[in-house]
Amino acid sequence: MSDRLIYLDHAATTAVKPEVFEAMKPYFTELFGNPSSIYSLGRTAKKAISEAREKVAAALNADAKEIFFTGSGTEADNWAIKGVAYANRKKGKHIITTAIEHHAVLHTCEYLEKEGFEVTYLPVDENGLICTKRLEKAIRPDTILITIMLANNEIGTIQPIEEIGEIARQKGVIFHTDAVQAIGNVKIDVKSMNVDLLSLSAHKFYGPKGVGALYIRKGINITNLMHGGAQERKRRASTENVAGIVGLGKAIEIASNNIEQYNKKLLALSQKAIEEISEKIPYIKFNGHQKLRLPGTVNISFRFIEGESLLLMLDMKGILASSGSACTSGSLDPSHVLLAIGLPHEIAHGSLRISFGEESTEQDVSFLVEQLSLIVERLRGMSPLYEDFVKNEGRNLYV
Amino acid sequence: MSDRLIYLDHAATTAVKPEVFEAMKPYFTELFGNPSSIYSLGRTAKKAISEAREKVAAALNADAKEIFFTGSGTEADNWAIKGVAYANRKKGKHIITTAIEHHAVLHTCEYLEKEGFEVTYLPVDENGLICTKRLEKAIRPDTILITIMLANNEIGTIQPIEEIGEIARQKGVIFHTDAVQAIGNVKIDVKSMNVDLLSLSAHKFYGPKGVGALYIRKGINITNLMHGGAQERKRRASTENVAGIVGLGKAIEIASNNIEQYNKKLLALSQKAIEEISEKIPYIKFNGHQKLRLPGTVNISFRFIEGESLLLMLDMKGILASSGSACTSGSLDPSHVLLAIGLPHEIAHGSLRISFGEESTEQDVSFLVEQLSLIVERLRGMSPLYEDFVKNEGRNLYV
Amino acid sequence: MYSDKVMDHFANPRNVGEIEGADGVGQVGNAKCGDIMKMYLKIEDGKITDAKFKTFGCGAAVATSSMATELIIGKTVDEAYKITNAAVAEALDGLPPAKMHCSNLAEEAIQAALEDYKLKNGLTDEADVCKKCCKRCEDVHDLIDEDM
Amino acid sequence: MYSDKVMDHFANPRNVGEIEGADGVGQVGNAKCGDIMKMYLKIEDGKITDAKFKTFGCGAAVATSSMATELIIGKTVDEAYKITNAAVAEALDGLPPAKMHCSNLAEEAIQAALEDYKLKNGLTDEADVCKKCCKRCEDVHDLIDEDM
Ligand SMILES: Cc1ncc(COP(=O)(O)O)c(C=O)c1O
Ligand SMILES: Cc1ncc(COP(=O)(O)O)c(C=O)c1O
Repeated sequence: MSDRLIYLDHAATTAVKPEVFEAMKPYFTELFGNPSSIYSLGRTAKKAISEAREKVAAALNADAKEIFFTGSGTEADNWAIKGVAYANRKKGKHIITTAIEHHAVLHTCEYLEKEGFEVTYLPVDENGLICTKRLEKAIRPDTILITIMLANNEIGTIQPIEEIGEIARQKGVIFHTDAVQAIGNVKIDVKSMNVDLLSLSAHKFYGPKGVGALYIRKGINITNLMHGGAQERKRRASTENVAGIVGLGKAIEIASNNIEQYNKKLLALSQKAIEEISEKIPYIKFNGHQKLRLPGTVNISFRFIEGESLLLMLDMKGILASSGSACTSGSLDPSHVLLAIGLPHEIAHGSLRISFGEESTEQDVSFLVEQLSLIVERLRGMSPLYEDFVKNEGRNLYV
Repeated sequence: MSDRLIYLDHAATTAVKPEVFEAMKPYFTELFGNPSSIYSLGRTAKKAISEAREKVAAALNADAKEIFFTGSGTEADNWAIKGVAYANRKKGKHIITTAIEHHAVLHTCEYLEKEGFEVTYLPVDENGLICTKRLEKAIRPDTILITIMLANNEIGTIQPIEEIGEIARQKGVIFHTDAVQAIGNVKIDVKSMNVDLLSLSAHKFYGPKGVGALYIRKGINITNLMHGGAQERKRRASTENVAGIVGLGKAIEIASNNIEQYNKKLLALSQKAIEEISEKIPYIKFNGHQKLRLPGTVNISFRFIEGESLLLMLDMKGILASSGSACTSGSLDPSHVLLAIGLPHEIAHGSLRISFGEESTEQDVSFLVEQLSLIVERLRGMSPLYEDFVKNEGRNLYV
Repeated sequence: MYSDKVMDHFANPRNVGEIEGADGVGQVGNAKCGDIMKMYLKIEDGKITDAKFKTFGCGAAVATSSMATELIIGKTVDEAYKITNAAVAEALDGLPPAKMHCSNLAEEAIQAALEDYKLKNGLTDEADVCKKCCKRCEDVHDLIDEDM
Repeated sequence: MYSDKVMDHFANPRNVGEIEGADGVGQVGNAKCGDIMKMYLKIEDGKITDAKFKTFGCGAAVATSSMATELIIGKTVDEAYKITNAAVAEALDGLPPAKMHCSNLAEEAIQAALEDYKLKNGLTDEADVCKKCCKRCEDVHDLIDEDM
């Protein structure tokens, strides 16, 4: 057993970096002023927010006036989608998204369907990519919004965002992208990507939980989600989470300065993991696009076993990862993403997502592969499905 | 000049207490797990949230299953009002509120008016109290929600919540109260107060900014505001702000344990301030109810001078307070609350809110009064209104 | 989320395996739902002398399987029939609300194996064989996420 | 939010007060809007030899009043007429966007005092007297909260 935790779930959340925490610290007990207050203590807080806004803008190649802080990535997604839908409903009621969006997008779209909007859920291919031709065809005269995620949180597949943005721009449709998983991992440029709105969440790139941001391109017509005080240029009411916003700013700054190196590091670890797992463990399938993929995310289906059991056994060895099994998704079905790329239920249940980060090492990969092969073997030994498979060897049970 | 800052703006926000910060600290860099993760690190975070929830429930005399964490007091207000409105719109489209609510409530109601709801804004008397008879009369067969704040943030007036709750209950109308200013200052019991929904925000009682909670009585019909993941029993999506929630829990626990003593302390300071200011400064008016009032909030109008100037001069002496002047409210008009209690614009512009807290002392009061009388005198010396007044002595310019 | 006892039975499941020439074999659940439990019984003179299982499923599914085998070994067929899902869950010091269906699975697996035994021994008609197993997926719905 | 220069003129305003027997007096703004500026001018041979003000208003209103008096003392009436709000704001190293209207007020107060001087000296008709002052309240609207 390892003497430390091997955290391989960076796509779920990340630890706040010490430098980020240091930057946040003064804003809890000392520089605690309300940014709306006109006295010194308030102005200090306001200035801290402005600086964080500049940092986010720099990371996205946006203008600071186009950045609005929110209470989470989910809030940014809800705001973007509902805000554009309600502001533009006189123009049309049609929204286009994909089948593999995060629930923050999917459930928001489903809610809007109940409110009278129509939503097209684009399918994806076995690698998780949408077809841009299909997107073009799906656009109707009454289409008011296209919302397609930049990188998928389960399988890591990266969509052709620039092309999508180009299509949207040509057709005069507003384009939102959920970049919650992408920020910090891949370079973002809202201008070259033709993006109108973009969501992000600090806790995915070593910032704190409970703070996100929405980029809203100047001129985009969007109603408010949060009504109240005049904060965020009257676009998002609530006394600002100053410490959180400062943390977000610091975290995105560090991430941007370091992104190429970080990307390379993660890719090397993923490659090593993929190679060694392929070598050691039979009856598996790697999910997600081979190349157009987040560098640190590896999603694997292990036939004959169930994901939660796998996670628990890894946890007992100090390895923390995540799964698309129903048991861990808080829903009845296994991951909608894995189903959307065409996996049968029973295979989707046996999926594992490992996502590398900052402190991951090659040793971690070796230890993971070693433990994983033992655990998979053990669970298969207990599996009635594996028993059947061995008895009927050669017959594929799942097709 | 004082050698330290005298913070008299606790109604705007409070510093995170050291004990609260200590409680939060581990959840940034060490215990950073995502509460939805099934491994140890995730379960630790989930447990921390459960414990915080228990603390909030205990403070309100509610059940833990009735507490839902949000990203702010504003979000709690938006959720309560929009959530009840949308969930019950088939029953009716009428909402009752007051003219002196916080903007988080008022602007939400105004938004709903645009969406086809009808809103009655109950007036208040010169002390800021609504008339319960008038409330009863305002209730229509299609009234679906009454939302009336517990304590006002500017003048501190406390409404007869139990009676309002009783009326609402009898008429079968859902009752929400914005208790953002009340929590930590006065004792709350959602059961004896007949409250169905209650909003709170941590940063008003020495917790962190950017985290709040909504109490939703079991059985209340309310739609979600934030769609997405399965967090908060599928009622409020977003990766939880674990550190913030832990801070909220710790802060409300401390506040509840200490509430009577704290209340008494604040009241003594307010009384002293009121007496000494009355004695030393002429042409003033205290706003808000004399007795039914938050213990630590004192709101004063100084004739002939403008609030922002007053605040800036206090700030130069190290005294931090707040004003209802248009210049500081981010809007064109002076405080809607001061106008609602009948103050003419010119008097409302010259208002000052001081709000005492934890670290306030009698010395602070003495220093405040001393500086205040000098500053008011100085500003009046520069005021053309005062010049006119003196020249026309005896004629009241404002009635 | 799991009790220590659940984790113990998950980490060190008792009676995993197959029984060659078992007197009763029952399999419930389906791969689509994410859990399958297969129960092998050795029955002598109306008494369960051995039980083994194989399970594809979550931690609770494995633990309840393990506990179920422990509970029935040494019991008569009639006693074993009376073992409820609640009894299995209780023996494990409880299960999270969202996982209660897994104890259902254990009860069903025992009964399926017992039915198989009866059928093989002419003690029942095929018609009687338990057919509950397919509804389980939906049963879960209401319970999920009640433990926050 | 305010520049050091604004804060200096606010904390130590120049030329506060009244001028007994002033040659021109102008008052603009109104109490309802939250600011009033009253300007007293001493004018000799078409040249402003002294200026004093009284202001009811925010920090920017006080600072612009103070700066305005400094700018016009020593100027001729014609030169003083040409002093724009932008010039006052610039002399203060800028004002927050939401406060630009306060420099309007200064320009208007100067002009009102100059009109009064002209009127008293038969250099103009009453009809010409500046009547801008009442619209100010609404002018502010678009600018507020642009500085975040
Ligand atoms: C792609 C994606 N979108 C949205 C979210 C929601 O972000 P948050 O949990 O911060 O609200 C997440 C992560 O949880 C995500 O991975
Ligand atoms: C009465 C009242 N309601 C709501 C709010 C909004 O709370 P928050 O700023 O935390 O969103 C506040 C304070 O800002 C308040 O005083």
